[in-house]
Amino acid sequence: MKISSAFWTNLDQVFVLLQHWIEGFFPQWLQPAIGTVLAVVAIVAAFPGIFALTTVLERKGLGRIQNRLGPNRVGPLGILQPIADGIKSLTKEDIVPLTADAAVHFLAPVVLVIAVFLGFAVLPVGRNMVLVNLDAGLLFFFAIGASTELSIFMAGWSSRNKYSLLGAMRAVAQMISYEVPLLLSSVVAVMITGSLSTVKIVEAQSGFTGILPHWYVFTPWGFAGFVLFVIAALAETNRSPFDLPEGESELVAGYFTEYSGFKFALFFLGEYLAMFSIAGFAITLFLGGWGAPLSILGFIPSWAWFFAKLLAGILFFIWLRGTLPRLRQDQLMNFAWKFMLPMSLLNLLVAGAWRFLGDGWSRWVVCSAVLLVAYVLLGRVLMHHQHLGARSYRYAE
Amino acid sequence: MTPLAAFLIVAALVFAIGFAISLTRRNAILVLIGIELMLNAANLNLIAFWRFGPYPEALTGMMFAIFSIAVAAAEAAVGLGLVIAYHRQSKTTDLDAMTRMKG
Amino acid sequence: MMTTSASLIATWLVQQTPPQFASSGIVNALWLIPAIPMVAAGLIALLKQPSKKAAAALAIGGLACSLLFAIVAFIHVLAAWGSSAPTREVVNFTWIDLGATHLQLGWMLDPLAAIMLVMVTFVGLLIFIYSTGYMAHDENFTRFFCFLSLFAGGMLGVLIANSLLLLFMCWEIVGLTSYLLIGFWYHKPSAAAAAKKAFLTTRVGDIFFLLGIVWLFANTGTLLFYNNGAGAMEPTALATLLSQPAAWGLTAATAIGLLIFAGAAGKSGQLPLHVWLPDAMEGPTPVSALIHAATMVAAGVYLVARVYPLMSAGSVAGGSTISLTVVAWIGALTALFGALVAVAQNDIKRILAYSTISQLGYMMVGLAVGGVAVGIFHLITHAFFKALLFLGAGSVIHGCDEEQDIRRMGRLWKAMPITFATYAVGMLALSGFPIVFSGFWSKDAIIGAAHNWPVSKGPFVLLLIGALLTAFYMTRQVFYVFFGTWRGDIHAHAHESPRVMTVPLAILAVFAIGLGVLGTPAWPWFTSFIESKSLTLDWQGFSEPGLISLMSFAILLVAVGLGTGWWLYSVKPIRNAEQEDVLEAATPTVFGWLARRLYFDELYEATVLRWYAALAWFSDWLDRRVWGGIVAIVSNSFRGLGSVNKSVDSQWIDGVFDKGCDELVTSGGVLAWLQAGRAPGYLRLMGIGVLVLAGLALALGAATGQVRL
Amino acid sequence: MIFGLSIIFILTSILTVAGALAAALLKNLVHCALSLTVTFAGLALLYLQLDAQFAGFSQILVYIGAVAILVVFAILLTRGSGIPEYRNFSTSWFAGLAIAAGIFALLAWAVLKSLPTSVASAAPQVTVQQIGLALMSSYVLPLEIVAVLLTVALIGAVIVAMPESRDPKSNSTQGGAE
Repeated sequence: MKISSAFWTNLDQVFVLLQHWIEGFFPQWLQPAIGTVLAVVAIVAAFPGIFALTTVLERKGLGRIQNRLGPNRVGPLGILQPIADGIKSLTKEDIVPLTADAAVHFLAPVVLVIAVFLGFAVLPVGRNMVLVNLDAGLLFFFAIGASTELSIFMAGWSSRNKYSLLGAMRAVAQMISYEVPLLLSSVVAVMITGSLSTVKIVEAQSGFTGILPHWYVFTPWGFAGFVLFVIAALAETNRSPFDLPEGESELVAGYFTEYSGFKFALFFLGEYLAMFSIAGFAITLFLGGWGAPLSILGFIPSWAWFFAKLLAGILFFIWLRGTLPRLRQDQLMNFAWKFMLPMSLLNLLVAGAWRFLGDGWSRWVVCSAVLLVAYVLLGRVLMHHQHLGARSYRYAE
Repeated sequence: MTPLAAFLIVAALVFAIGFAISLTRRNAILVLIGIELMLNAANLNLIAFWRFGPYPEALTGMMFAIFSIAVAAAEAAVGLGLVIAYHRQSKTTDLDAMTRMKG
Repeated sequence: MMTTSASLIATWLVQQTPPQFASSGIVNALWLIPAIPMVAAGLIALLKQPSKKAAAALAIGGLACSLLFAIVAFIHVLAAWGSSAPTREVVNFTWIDLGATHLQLGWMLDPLAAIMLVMVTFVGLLIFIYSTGYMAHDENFTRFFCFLSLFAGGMLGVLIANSLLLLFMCWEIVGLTSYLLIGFWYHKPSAAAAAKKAFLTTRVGDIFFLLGIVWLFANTGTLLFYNNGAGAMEPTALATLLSQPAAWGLTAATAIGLLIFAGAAGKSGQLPLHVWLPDAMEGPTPVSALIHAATMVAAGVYLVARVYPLMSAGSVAGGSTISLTVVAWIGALTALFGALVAVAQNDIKRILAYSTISQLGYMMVGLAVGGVAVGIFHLITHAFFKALLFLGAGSVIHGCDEEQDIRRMGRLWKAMPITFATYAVGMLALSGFPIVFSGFWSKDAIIGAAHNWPVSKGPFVLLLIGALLTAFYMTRQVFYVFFGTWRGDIHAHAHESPRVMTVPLAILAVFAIGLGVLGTPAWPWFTSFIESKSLTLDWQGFSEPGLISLMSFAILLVAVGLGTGWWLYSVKPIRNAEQEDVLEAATPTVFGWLARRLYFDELYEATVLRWYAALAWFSDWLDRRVWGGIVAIVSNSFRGLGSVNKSVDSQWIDGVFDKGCDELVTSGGVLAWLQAGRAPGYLRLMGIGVLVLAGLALALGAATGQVRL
Repeated sequence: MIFGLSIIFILTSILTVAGALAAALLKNLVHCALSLTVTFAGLALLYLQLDAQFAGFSQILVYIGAVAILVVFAILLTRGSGIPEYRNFSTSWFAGLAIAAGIFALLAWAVLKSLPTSVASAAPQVTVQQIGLALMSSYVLPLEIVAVLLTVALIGAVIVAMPESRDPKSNSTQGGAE
């Protein structure tokens, strides 16, 4: 038992140990830099790998949902499809429209990918496995996330194409609108933890009651926050059903209509990486990060849990994409400002109440009741006044 | 460690550029951009003085900068709203052409 | 966390210096008197537009509470007077701590404030009640009462202020609300213009006032009037001010006094700054009554009364000071001017407006030559009978379907008996009809004091002529309005106003008669009260040398005025509206001048505005030639040389007048161009200012060692 | 280290100033706005060098995430994408430039003369928690005021930028406004 415990601990820390081992080859003063470089290399290698996996998963998954096969020609069951895609995009001609603003057109995907990669810097993917443990980690993530909007605008504007511009404007409006509930719904976790550090937030959820974990999602406010966060995350990453900015049927892929070849691939990569990072943060904030879901499963390495959860999240996103229809622009905006925002504000209050109501069972009843009543009332009022239904063409005069 | 004076010089440079933008450009939005630059330069000064001051634990300079950032956001929102409203009325953002005091 | 912030706010509040409270309860609660109407105004502002009843109830209820408090305060002062306790009590507190020094605010209760409080709240209350009838059909009823209430609050704040700064703040509230009220019907361009004119003209005075305040603070370090020997109106500070020379051989006391008087002149419509007051008639009539009778114009007079110690500082026994002399002369000229112009007006409210200007002149003279009590007594009596006249005029206008031209009225005594009766009382009081009416006693006190003034007999003579004219123009107005034949629209039927309007008239009429008792020479209750002296009934008061003969002479003048009016306007009744005025027929030129208000507005247009245009031209020149860049200067100077040659030629050939007209047009255009709000120009000037000031601060600071460079 | 300045500092300040200069000189308004974000980012990096993490991230979140986007939106809404139809610089640009240069000269002179060498104390350990506590205790009043200000600004900006309603009813009640 003792031996096996040491084995599991080592397995849990295998990447950390590996990093220290490699660092050992270098002089003392160079070691911190080398450690950082190694971690960066790991991130830059791992997540695009998942990206490759996801593309094939998504295509096959969507295929199954739509009752067809999906890619099945390259490699066994088509799993080598991403390699073929990669080679294709690298060898395709890179077309820049004649009237386009060449510099900005080039910079847009680069800025996007850089910004998205930066977001992973504060994501704890396992015990002791975070690139920088920033005191203001969550703030850093949101700050970086906010700057991706700019790259989307750059792409749409520089293409000199009305569909691109329209798509970019839609995307920016949507991202700004949903950033508010995204931020507010994540604040509850910060409030209860008392820290903006992602590592501390995960550690705060690492305890167990019996065999059940202390994940925030198992509290009323945590559940509401998680649902709000996931909805906002879908919108933030322009995933279906919030994929208006790129809606193929109306905008011909929106802001990256005019991109081809490698730049298009970069955009594609950036989009998916953004999805991973935001899913990773949903896991970190509400699903216990790298923590095991049951205390008896605690022996499995933390990073394995994290990536398992991440994979589950990605599959969930794919499932949603395959089943939900696309929203209309006014519904999208109304939903953000009239439903998401009030609910997340209320959730803040509920989290505060939770904190001050003490340990008894009463807080469970009070918090759940408040959220449930608010949800029902708000939904009824909005449906009754058709804020989520009727069309109004205010901005299309 | 970089000395305080270096930060102050950078701030002064940004401030002067912001001021030059507000004075020389004709587009109202660019003038607002200039004002934002000036505010930012002031923030840099605040933080630099906070860091180099005798009592950084008191957080005063940093708090000033944070509040100033918040106020700048409000200023930008209102300012740009005004420019858009003006543009809707008279179809120009040229400050030299904005010669009517009332809408 | 909530508790932390709450406790922090509490700590912050406690850290503020608590007021030095006075001993008696009513003095401590005095701030409620202005605060209640202000709160009422705030509440009314939150009401919805149709809730007229609630608005009126709030406004009237609020002012009634203030009246109650004012009466309690008045009784408190009366009691103190009787028991020889100090009649002046102050409550001061620190508003802003400036480190080395601090700005203090405070309020005070003394006989002057007490009597003014009662007068303002009482007259104001009657006007409020009257307004509910007058404005009943206005769709902005609630807005009106909101402004009215705020106005009353500001005015009451002026009255209780023990600090020049607090007084100035409330003074500005009064200014703002008067702007809002005069321009209440802002959809009428004339009303909007009148409001702007009132605001800007009084602002001219206020600038001087503010300068005076700053100067006073710089020299004495306090803005409190009274503060146990450390206030600005107390001997120590006055001695400091007297010892400090200002320019042109004036002492600081004189200069500050004159600056403050400029502010008062703006508010009270004294001669150079009177132009806004007649135009202010564009507001609803209750507003005219409130502004012209009880409050705003009285504020100026009250201010002079408040700073009277400063104005009179340094006078030798029986003599006068420079500032008081200025006040007396300006007041006397204003009195005569207003009376003259009133003779030739045809708008019922304009006549009253000029009459107000004239009477304010009397008050100023009274203050200057006879002391606080004389001027304020006239202020009080005038407040009642002028409010009565204005409300009566409002009733007439209301009854004649918004007709204001007295030539289109006539024979109204039959249709509007109550209005006529009360109006007649007001008119006789204003004219100074002997013995019974209050106006006689208060005006006679002023004339008597002017007669005894050692400096000059000029004001005395001017006031006598004014008195004659006053009686005359009021007779003219009454005969035009109430007698003769009906000259308005044949189909219109003049009708008496509702009870809610006539009852206030009746109450005011009673006071217009009764108040005179308080200020007879035999029983000078008012003077004694204001000056906190003992009072006895002494018929010997009439036997002062010259008093009876002077009174008789004044009565004679009034009789002449009334008689002339009767002879000119009643013996030969006016038949129709187009008929020429008798005086106009006799001396068209003089009448024309008077009707055009002695061309004051035109004079300002020709002087002040032209000067402004020249300034604008100069700024424009600076902007184009100096800031426009060196290249422009060089090229333009060569071109300019040529054009100067050419323009000199063409000027001589084309004639100077043509050129002058063109210049006027261009300078007007330039003025418009300069005022167009081009932000970059302003910003550039600001930048230069920053540069110069910062450079100066650094350079001077380095030179004096205050800045370590 | 060059002249006692760290290389990172030199690079970030060059980035900052270059961004600002580009914003001042470029013709295309969107390019100006984009180079402005470079300046904002550079300033955030400078804050990080001054151990002000929280301020730096706030700077990115607010300025790049919100203000820059707002500016870009405003440019597009005012049909300003591309080059404006009027000349870029006002007629008296010379004066403006001179004033700005004068201000810089003044500031630089004062700075260089008064603070030749001042060295920072050890980096203060400022956690976000401390900032939060300070905001909720000593700075609670400013915080509340800023909250009110932001709300007012938000509503105000919306109202200002909203097209006036063509509802005939509202016209009759404010008929005299012109």
